[in-house]
Amino acid sequence: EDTLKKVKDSGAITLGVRESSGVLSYTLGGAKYVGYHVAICEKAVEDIEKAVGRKLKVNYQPVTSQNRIPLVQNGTVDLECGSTTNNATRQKDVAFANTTFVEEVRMAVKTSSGIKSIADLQGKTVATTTGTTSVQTLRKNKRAENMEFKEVFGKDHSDSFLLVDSGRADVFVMDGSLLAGLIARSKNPADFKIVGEVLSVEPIAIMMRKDDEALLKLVNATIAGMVKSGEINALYDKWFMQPTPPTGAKVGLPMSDTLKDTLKHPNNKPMEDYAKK
Amino acid sequence: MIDIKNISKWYGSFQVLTDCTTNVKKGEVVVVCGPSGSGKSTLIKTVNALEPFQKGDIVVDGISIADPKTDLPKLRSRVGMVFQHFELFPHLSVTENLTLAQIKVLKRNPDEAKKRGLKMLERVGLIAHKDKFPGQLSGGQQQRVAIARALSMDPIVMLFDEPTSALDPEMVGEVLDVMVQLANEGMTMMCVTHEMGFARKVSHRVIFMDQGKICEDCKKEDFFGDPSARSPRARDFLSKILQH
Amino acid sequence: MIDIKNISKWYGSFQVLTDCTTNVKKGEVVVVCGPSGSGKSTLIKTVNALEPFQKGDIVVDGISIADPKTDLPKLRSRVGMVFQHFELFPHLSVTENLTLAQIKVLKRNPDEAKKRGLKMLERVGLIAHKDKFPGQLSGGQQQRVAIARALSMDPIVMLFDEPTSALDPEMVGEVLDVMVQLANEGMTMMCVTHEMGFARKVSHRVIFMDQGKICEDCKKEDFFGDPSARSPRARDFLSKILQH
Amino acid sequence: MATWDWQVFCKNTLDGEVIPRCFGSGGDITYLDWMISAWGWTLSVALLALLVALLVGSLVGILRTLPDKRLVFLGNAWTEIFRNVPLLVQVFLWYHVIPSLFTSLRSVPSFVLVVFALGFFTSARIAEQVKAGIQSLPRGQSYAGLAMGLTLGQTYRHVLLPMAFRIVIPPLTSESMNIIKNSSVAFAVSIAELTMFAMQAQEETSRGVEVYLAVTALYFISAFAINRIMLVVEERLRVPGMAGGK
Amino acid sequence: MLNLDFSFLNWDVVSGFVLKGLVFSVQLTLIAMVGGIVLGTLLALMRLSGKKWLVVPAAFYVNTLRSIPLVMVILWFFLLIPLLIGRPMGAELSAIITFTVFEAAYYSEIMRAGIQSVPKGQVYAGYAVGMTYSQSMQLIVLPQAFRNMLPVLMTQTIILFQDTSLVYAIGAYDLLKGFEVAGKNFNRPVETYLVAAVVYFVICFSLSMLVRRLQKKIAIIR
Ligand SMILES: Nc1ncnc2c1ncn2[C@@H]1O[C@H](COP(=O)(O)OP(=O)(O)OP(=O)(O)O)[C@@H](O)[C@H]1O
Ligand SMILES: Nc1ncnc2c1ncn2[C@@H]1O[C@H](COP(=O)(O)OP(=O)(O)OP(=O)(O)O)[C@@H](O)[C@H]1O
Ligand SMILES: [Mg+2]
Ligand SMILES: [Mg+2]
Repeated sequence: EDTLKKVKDSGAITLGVRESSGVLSYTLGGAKYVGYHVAICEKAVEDIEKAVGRKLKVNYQPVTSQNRIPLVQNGTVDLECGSTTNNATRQKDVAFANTTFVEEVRMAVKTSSGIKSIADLQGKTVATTTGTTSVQTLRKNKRAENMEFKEVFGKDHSDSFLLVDSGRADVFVMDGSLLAGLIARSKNPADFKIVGEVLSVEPIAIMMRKDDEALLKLVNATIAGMVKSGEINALYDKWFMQPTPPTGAKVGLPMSDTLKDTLKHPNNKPMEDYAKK
Repeated sequence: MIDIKNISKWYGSFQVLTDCTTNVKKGEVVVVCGPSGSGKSTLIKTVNALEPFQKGDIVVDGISIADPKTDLPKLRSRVGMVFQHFELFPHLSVTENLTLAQIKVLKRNPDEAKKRGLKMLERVGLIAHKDKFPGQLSGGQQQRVAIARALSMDPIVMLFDEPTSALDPEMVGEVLDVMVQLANEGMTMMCVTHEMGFARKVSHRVIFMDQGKICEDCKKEDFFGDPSARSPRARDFLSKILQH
Repeated sequence: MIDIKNISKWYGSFQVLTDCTTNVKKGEVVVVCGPSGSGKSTLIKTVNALEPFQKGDIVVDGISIADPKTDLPKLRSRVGMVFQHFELFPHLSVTENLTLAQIKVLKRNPDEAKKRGLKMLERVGLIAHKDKFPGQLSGGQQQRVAIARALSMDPIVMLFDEPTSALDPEMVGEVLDVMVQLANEGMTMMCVTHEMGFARKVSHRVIFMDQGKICEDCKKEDFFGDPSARSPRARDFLSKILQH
Repeated sequence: MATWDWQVFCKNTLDGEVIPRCFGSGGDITYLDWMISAWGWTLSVALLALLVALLVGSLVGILRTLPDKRLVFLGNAWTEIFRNVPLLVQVFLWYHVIPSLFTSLRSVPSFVLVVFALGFFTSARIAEQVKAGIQSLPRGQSYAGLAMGLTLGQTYRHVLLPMAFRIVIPPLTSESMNIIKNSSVAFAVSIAELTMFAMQAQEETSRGVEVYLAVTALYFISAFAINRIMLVVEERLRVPGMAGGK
Repeated sequence: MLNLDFSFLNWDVVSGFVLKGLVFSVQLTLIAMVGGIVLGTLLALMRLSGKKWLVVPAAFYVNTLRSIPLVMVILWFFLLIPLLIGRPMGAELSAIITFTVFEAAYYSEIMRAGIQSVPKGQVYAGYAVGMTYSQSMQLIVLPQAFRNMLPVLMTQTIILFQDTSLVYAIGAYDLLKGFEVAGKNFNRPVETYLVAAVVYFVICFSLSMLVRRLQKKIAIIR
């Protein structure tokens, strides 16, 4: 699979983006897609243009958790710039660039609830979103901690958040950045907070077709360049610390130590390797 | 037995019956005829309150239909009615058709109802078909079952709305035979029909309707007597219907 | 004109027509009668190949229907047919009903077709209704339009399948009048009908069918003459149909 | 598609290890176990909702044929409201919006909620068919019932409805098959039915094709079974002497 | 209790998020309706042809598609068409093809009932004046079947319009998705769903009113 050649011949490249993946990748309406990961991909596209020696038309293809892998495999999407967790099973089907973000799965609770950690969950109702790895994480933790709590599954993240907001659930277990984004945009951000230990750590990376060494190398080089120039820190600051469109809400999630470490030592290790640490 | 007093009826702004007055005495056979759309069916349906009317009153066996306190289902159960398209209940066997209302309305016990029903079925000559369904019978047979169904309720009067006009010509006879027999036994009957032979043979009076009005209401002998004594509309109608 | 030779037809294992043979000469009017289900409609539909048959042959104006090379649509366009339920096209106006087949089948140009159609409509006395839809006409009027539709194709023969049996009695006359007029003008006609008055007045021959067989096929005079010369079935049928 | 990997169904949902007999034991469950229980949820939601839909739909359908104008209006309003808003939106409103207006509804289990939401949605369509079925009967039938002295209620019960229901069995079959398929909205309110299983299992195992194929097959089997059952019902209820089929 | 805040729903948001979805939903509905009715009519004619080699495939097609949830069909087409034609296809195009093919199965059942509702005598009458099979179908039977079935066809189209929301499965962007995305990105799901319910109701209800009006106009006078 030679994506560079394909891109050169067609004069266009397709980025897979998400409608609503926190500040990693989301839409402003119309055909406008923005976010931390989208920005990194756009940077990579600039480098690809240099490599193939022509201007490229950039298409944005919204993807969902269900279709992103098939879309990458069948060639609809060249670079997936959503919020895909790099794990071992997926590595059998697709390739991942070096990790550019590290999700820490945590819990969002109502400030008034008094819940501080996993240990407080006995007898509570825990919400998470269908079709995410958090469901599995939760299942494993439940088994490990030998606890009894009720699980409810939202159709999507805003549904799950609504479950907590309306009192149907006590906590929402999900990727920290998504939780932070949801809280920031809610009507009363002060009513919610993110608490508890990190339930699992998930490396998030740009996804592309397998066995395309040239493209993988190019994208990794782009990332390395951004780390080196400090551009990546600026990007992080822009999306996670400053007001973001469309509402101007501030996510307010400082860079985690794991991410700092990962950027310092670029790698595309799957999630399983993080868990072992 | 039936006293129709100045009935008027409208569908929206369209007047279907205009000030109709007539009566049927006990034991009398009255034939109603007239062109299509003249209101014959509507008139006969008002007699057992299947069609409401806006003005006038009908008194059946001493009970006023217009009176809101009248128990209409009970009144209807005492008036037998036979329809142009038979209207047997297709999902019920012949026997069930005959017993349903006896059991549900007259509260007869099923055995009694069945006995009565089968007796009537025998009378119309169809006892052999008691376990069939209506769809398995010919039109003439269905209409005879319908008559038996009405009779099994022991009606004090029978209403017929063109009972033979949906039948194949060769089946008309078998139904008319049953009706003639009924008339001869002294049943009070009001029949909408175009069968002038039947009217000639058994009726006592003939009513001719046109455009919602009763134009003629006279003895059979007069109706079929001197044509010049009839209204032009009735003459025209009779000539058309007897022409071929 | 029409030569029916030993036709047999089955629906599955049920034989509807058994070895039927007869003919209709140019200018002849033949009436077909018989009890319901005897195969009259089936027989008349085989004549313009609306019903296929398994044995025998029919030759219409020298063309064999059984011959697989025969252009059936073309043959049918030369044979007019009138149905019991009129079968006007309800979504088309009267004029469109009259012109559709002329334009699509005979490839006449629309003006010519309209002229011809309206002429026929005038003939059946309905020119005033040319822009109405079938649903806005009475049954008798619809049937007359249906006759005009068939005539506007300039047929060499007309087939009628119980043209009056779905009509209110007062409308039967107007349709029969048109048919009588046609017969008097010398049109070749084959009519399934129970109107014995019509048969008496204009037919040349009467065919009586029972259970898929042609039981009687004789001159009108003979058919309505001495009853004792008729088969018992025909006698029985005639008595039933003429009884009331 | 790369290669098939049907072993995914034998994997433990906790650690992803393949369990030899494909069925988990001692609290461990495999994806196969999970899928079978999901199928059970799908069928429970669908069948209960069908029950609700048939009851409510028949009632509303009957209302719409009654002489009383107010009842007809009520029936029409019900039908229009429930059939003109997408099911998913209705489910969301039942789950999230209505309980915040009527707090007592908050304790209603989501299973019950989705059964009613799906039932009401389908009832609008069934009402439409029941109404059409009743109206397709000749007017003479109700006249005949009334003329024999049956009350309006008895006429419906013994004369009109038995025939009307026979007439509407074919469209009801379609609706019953639809309800199986539409039951997939239950995932939106946290019912672990087939669609939720499919979304979750493909996320966890990355074997989307196998998972979706299996789930599609189960939906197909369920809908097909309903179809067969309804055909048997239709056959059983067929009235001798009436035209078959339609 | 319900603390609603519709302030975020300004014209920019509507035009940015919702309008695009509306356009696609309408586009998809119209194309799938026309294509589905045409294809469905062909399938219905096949099933009624009485020729086994036409009946069996048509019946198989219709019964299979009617037994599978639309969302699964959407997914399968999206995954399988690229394998068949050897190149990827956009979600929108894939959705349009899928809906046309899928709805054809439903429209075909409606048209089949419609064709059967035309009395057999009408076909005979067509033949009797010399029309061929295709002429009598085109000029006599189908126009009547179509008019008789118009209300049911339109009800199915309203269902189709609502079902366009299932294209979420392949990432296409329809009306409901427009509302959902706006709801998510402003974290106002309750408000957006309420507005969505109203918008859908208004569209579908006016559509059914329109159909009733239209029906009166073109219904066959009986
Ligand atoms: N439900 C209705 N709404 C409006 N008009 C009606 C209704 N039922 C009957 N009519 C009209 O009332 C008039 C009388 O109808 P009715 O059925 O009583 O006539 P009829 O004399 O029995 O005719 P036929 O011989 O055709 O049975 C007709 O003009 C008919 O069109
Ligand atoms: N499509 C069919 N399949 C099976 N049997 C049929 C079919 N059409 C007609 N028949 C049978 O063929 C026989 C002859 O029918 P046909 O319609 O020709 O009778 P008919 O003499 O015209 O009767 P009627 O006076 O009732 O019109 C009847 O017994 C009928 O039941
Ligand atoms: Mg009448
Ligand atoms: Mg016949």
